[in-house]
Amino acid sequence: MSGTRKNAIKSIITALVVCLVAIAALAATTTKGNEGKGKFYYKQDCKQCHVKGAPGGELTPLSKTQAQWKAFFAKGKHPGDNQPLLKVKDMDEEKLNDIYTFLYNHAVDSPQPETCGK
Amino acid sequence: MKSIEWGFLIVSYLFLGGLSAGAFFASALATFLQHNGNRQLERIGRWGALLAPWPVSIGSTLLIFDLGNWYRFYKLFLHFRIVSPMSIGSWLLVLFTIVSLLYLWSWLDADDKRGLFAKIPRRLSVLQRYDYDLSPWRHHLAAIGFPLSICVGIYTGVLLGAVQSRPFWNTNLVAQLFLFSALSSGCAAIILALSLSKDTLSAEEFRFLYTMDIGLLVLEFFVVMPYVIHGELSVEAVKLSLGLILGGPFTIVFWVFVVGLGLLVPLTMEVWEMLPAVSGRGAIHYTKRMALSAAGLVLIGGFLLRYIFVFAGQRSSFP
Amino acid sequence: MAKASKRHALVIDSRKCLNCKACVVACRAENNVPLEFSRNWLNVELRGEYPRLLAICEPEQCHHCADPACVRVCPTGASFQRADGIVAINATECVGCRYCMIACPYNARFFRQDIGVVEKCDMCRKRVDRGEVPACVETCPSKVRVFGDINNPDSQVSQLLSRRQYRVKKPEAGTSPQIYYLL
Amino acid sequence: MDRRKFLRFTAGGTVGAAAVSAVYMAPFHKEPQKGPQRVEIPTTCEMCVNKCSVIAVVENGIIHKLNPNPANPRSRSMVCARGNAGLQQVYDPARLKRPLIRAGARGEGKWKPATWDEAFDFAAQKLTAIKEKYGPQATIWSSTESFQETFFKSLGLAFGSPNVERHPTLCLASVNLAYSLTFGTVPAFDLANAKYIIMSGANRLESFITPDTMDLIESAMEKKARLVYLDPRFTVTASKADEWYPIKPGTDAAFILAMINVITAENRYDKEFVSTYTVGFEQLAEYVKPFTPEWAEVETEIKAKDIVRIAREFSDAAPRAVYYAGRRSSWYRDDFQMRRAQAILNAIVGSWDRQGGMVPNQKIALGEVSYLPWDDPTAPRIEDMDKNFPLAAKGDGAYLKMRENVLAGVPYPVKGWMVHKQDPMNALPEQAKTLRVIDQMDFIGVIDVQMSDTAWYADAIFPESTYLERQDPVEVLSGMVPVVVYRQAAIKPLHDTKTTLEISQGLAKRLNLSQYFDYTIDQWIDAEVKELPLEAPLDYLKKHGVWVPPGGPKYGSTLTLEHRFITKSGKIELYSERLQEAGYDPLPKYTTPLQPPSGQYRLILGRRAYFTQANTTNNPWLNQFCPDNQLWIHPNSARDAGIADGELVEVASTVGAVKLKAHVTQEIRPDCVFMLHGYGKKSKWQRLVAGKGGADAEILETAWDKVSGGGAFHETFVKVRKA
Repeated sequence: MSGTRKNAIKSIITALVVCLVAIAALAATTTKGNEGKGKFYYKQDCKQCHVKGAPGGELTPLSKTQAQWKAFFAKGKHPGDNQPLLKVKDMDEEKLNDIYTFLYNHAVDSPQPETCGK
Repeated sequence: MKSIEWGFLIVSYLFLGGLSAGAFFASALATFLQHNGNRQLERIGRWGALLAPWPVSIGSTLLIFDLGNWYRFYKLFLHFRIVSPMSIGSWLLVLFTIVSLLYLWSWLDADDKRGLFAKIPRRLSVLQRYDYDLSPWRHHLAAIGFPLSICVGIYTGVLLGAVQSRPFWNTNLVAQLFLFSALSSGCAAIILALSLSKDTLSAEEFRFLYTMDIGLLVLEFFVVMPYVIHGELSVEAVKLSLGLILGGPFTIVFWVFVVGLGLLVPLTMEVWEMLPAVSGRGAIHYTKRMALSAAGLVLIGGFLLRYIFVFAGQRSSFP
Repeated sequence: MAKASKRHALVIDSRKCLNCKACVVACRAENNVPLEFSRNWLNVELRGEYPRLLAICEPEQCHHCADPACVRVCPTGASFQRADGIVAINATECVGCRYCMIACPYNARFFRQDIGVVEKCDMCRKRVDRGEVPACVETCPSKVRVFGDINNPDSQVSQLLSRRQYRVKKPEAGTSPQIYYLL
Repeated sequence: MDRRKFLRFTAGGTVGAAAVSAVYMAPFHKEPQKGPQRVEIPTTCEMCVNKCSVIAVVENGIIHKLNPNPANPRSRSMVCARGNAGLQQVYDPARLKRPLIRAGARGEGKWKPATWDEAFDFAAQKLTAIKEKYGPQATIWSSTESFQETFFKSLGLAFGSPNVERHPTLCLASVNLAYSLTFGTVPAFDLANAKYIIMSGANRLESFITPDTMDLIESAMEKKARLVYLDPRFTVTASKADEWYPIKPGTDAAFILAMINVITAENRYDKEFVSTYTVGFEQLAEYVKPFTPEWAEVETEIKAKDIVRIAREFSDAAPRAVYYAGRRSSWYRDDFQMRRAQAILNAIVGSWDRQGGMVPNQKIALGEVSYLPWDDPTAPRIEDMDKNFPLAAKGDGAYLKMRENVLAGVPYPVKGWMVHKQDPMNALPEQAKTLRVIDQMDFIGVIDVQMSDTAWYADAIFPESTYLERQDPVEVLSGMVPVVVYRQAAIKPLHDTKTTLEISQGLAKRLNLSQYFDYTIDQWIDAEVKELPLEAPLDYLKKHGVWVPPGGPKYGSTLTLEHRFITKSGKIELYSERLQEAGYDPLPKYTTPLQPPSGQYRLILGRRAYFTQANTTNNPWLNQFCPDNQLWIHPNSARDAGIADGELVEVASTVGAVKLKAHVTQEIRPDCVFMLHGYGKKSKWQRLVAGKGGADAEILETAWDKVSGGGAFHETFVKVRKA
């Protein structure tokens, strides 16, 4: 009987994990964040390591395609040191999602047409 | 930006200036012809002298008020520009006016002057001391004024003729035309005056004035004709400008009123009156009415001539 | 002050004129020209029949003649010609007789009732004395007008006149105008 | 009006006195005792959207003249008629001089002068009421392109409205979208070096004086570039062109497709370029087969042999050959298709990123003040871009669809309208509808320098300082040669006016949005310029008015295998999957335009560079060139309609009628009529054009381009009869 319980707990945990992952992934992939805020947080928390010559190397929305940004945030880790993006400064899910939205919407293959003026 | 800048003030001024010149011219001529006590033409000399100063003075005043800044007219006499007809003209006018005034003074006899001075209020009695008698100088003044009068007469034409950008004007004939017209209008003025005076023209006066006026009108006619004919044979611009009086807006005024009523009609009238004197048979057909109308027509013609030249001229230009 | 050796002139390439009126407004501003007048203007002409049409637009202003009739006839010397060829008016000397307007073959002058004097293009002499070019020349988008010293063989105007055919307007008026229209 | 005279009325102090004497003493011509104290201030023009650099010459505190600033390689040493007339905007006695609050009925023209506090409080209270009753989305924020537009937009967004409506859909939305979808960007056209230039109605020598105008006249006249011009009107551009074709209106796409047909059929396209940098050529080649020159001749009324010749000459001249995009492209219901066809034609001959061809714009990165971002609006845009115009620029909105939905009240009611330097009354067709929108508003606030027709119907008016009286954020003019331009005040404000930032902050304070505007104009500018590679950037700009980065035009930066175009495929998209996915035609679709029924004419619009849209027709220095607008009509049409030149005629469409004088001229197709924009104003303060001539806005019918949402202003047929 203990075995069955263990299994049950195991399965529940796996289920939970799966759910969490799914939720995280969902959070990461949905584009309904706040673009404006995303730009703000990006400049606040990401930029100084991600300009020309800085350790992170230059990184702008145009650095990747929408698919690449999607994958990047789904993975949720800095390449190389594998530091989770959520660990950067006072990052949280919402901020991260805003940043993702900003980068995704302005990706190199984003359908944002040019307009006249700012 | 083309506009008519010179209007009736200028027309009148040109006319009046010429009138004075003509009056003086006739008067001076009459004076010269006086010798050894012969006084047959004295009235012409006197009347001419009396008339001469006033039209030109009025004309000059009009001229001043035609200026954009009338109060700056004095600047005209701060400069003398030999190349500017107007500059020469303004000096000429001043000289002529002064001489003609002195000349007039020289014609006043004692009682005329007494009458004048009597009118002066006592306060200004100081003026009495200017009661000089210039009559001895009469001939000299006439001699000085004579060329001046011719200059004034011709100047009014030169003023326009010297403008090369207005083909309608730009020929020496305009100067001559204006001169003859001026002198004849002066002549006509005197005829008018004498005819209106209580005892009308004497035979000598008539002979003198009519000979002169007929001569001038004939000359005038023989300037108008070449002006038109030569113009028609001239360059495009002149031809075009003549269009203004040949089938243009000024045609009727020019041919009917200037050439016709202002020149040929009075000419024939005067010739007709004169005829007996020429043939030496019979008495001259002088009638007051005739003289008045002939003279009047000459004056009107003279005025309209200037009207046409001032207005048509400004309209004409190179195509 | 300009040197005696200088001879300012305008060379105009009307083909490039867009009838955009920049020169007219620039002049109005620079010289405070009242709305009812203009020191420079554009002669516009349309020829032909749809669809075969030809439009001609040609800027004009005072031609700053080498032998200016306006200067000659001026009784007070208010109209004068500078050593560098610019024909201008000294407003304080002008009595407003308008003889110059009558003498100008190009009708380039106008009479200002309000101040009783005659005015016209003076090639922005104040600017020229500062070493600038006239306002109409400077402002032109297609650079229709070229301003310079025709006595200087290296100047752009001399270059143009030596390379291109040109005409002047109403030479028969005998004032030897100094606006050269390239053909 | 004469500035000196102006000062007799307004300015005071010694300056005024000096100037006044200039007038009163004029008859005596006392020359100024000493030369006036003279300063030159480099700044930036705002008479149109072109941002030319000018130098304000200020004498004794009065702006004497605006000279060109040759330091700017874009505007060079050029100031157009408008630029020169800028003075009149400043010294216009009928300017907006203090805040106004409506006293009478809307449009009655009764105003109560107010203090800024009163005006702000009044507006804030109205807007708050609307927000509480209907939500923030119940407000429209109409802005137009200007250096301070960003502050106004921020206010609208911070307020929580999704409906910031910008001008492009009244202007060039279809061009922008077409080129963006093809090249991932909207390029510049290297007219200075082009050898063969084709223009469809882009009247660059008449309607708008820009660097392109200068380059075009230079290449056409001096460098002998060939200019082929298509336009139903004989414009100035037509008069300078080597070939002018009065093409049948709305058939330009047929002409272009036929050119592509010839070029592909005769293998005249740039094979190497096409294979390396583009996708979808095969589909294109297949697609254009039916569009033969003979077919196009019927559509366009341009002879097939001419089309063939032009296509050949064009491809021979490539890459120094361009089909010029043009500026205002709000013409037809399928305008986008024609612009796409142009882009594709230019692409297949390889006129991309090469001298004399199209060249991607260089940009200059500016810094930004970091301000607190606001929450996204909870409601969608009223015109629901995702549904109606999925590919269009979302931030711009789609003006005409917006107006339809506002009138219909779907998906939600709109009760407030804030307008920044826009004049929807004239900018939008079918003025009657705009008036209905105005009627249903609880509040209308307008920021402007003059009493526009829209201001005339407003409840509160916030007078903006003119461009010569204020300091603006710096702007980057991206282009082949990008520059940074700066606008500084030439004089202090003459009247009780404010800048748009001050106005936005004033309103924000009362709307409890101050936290989003906690910066000054100086901080803003400092942040912008600090990234420029200059010692003291701002001092430099104050001194020169413009900064030009070293190194002129660059060609070929995108012609590398690594380069990825900002498109779905990463290449130049002749065939666009993105369009297909969005349910549009992946290749430009041609639709034969409707023709006016007999007795009617197609109303076509155009601009004259004295006038910026409807804005400067009341400027006395410009108005004198065209005191009233007239109806251009061909002599034959005039005969049919029984109209003589100069006669007053009534021009009627299905939505309205206007009266104006007829201008019978050879310069237009017999099936078209034309009138200038910006006349027949309602605003009595627009003295020179109030009720003078006719307002095209009153008779234009509402129509828009399906893809870009841009207005279609050449789709109206009108009846013309003697009035």
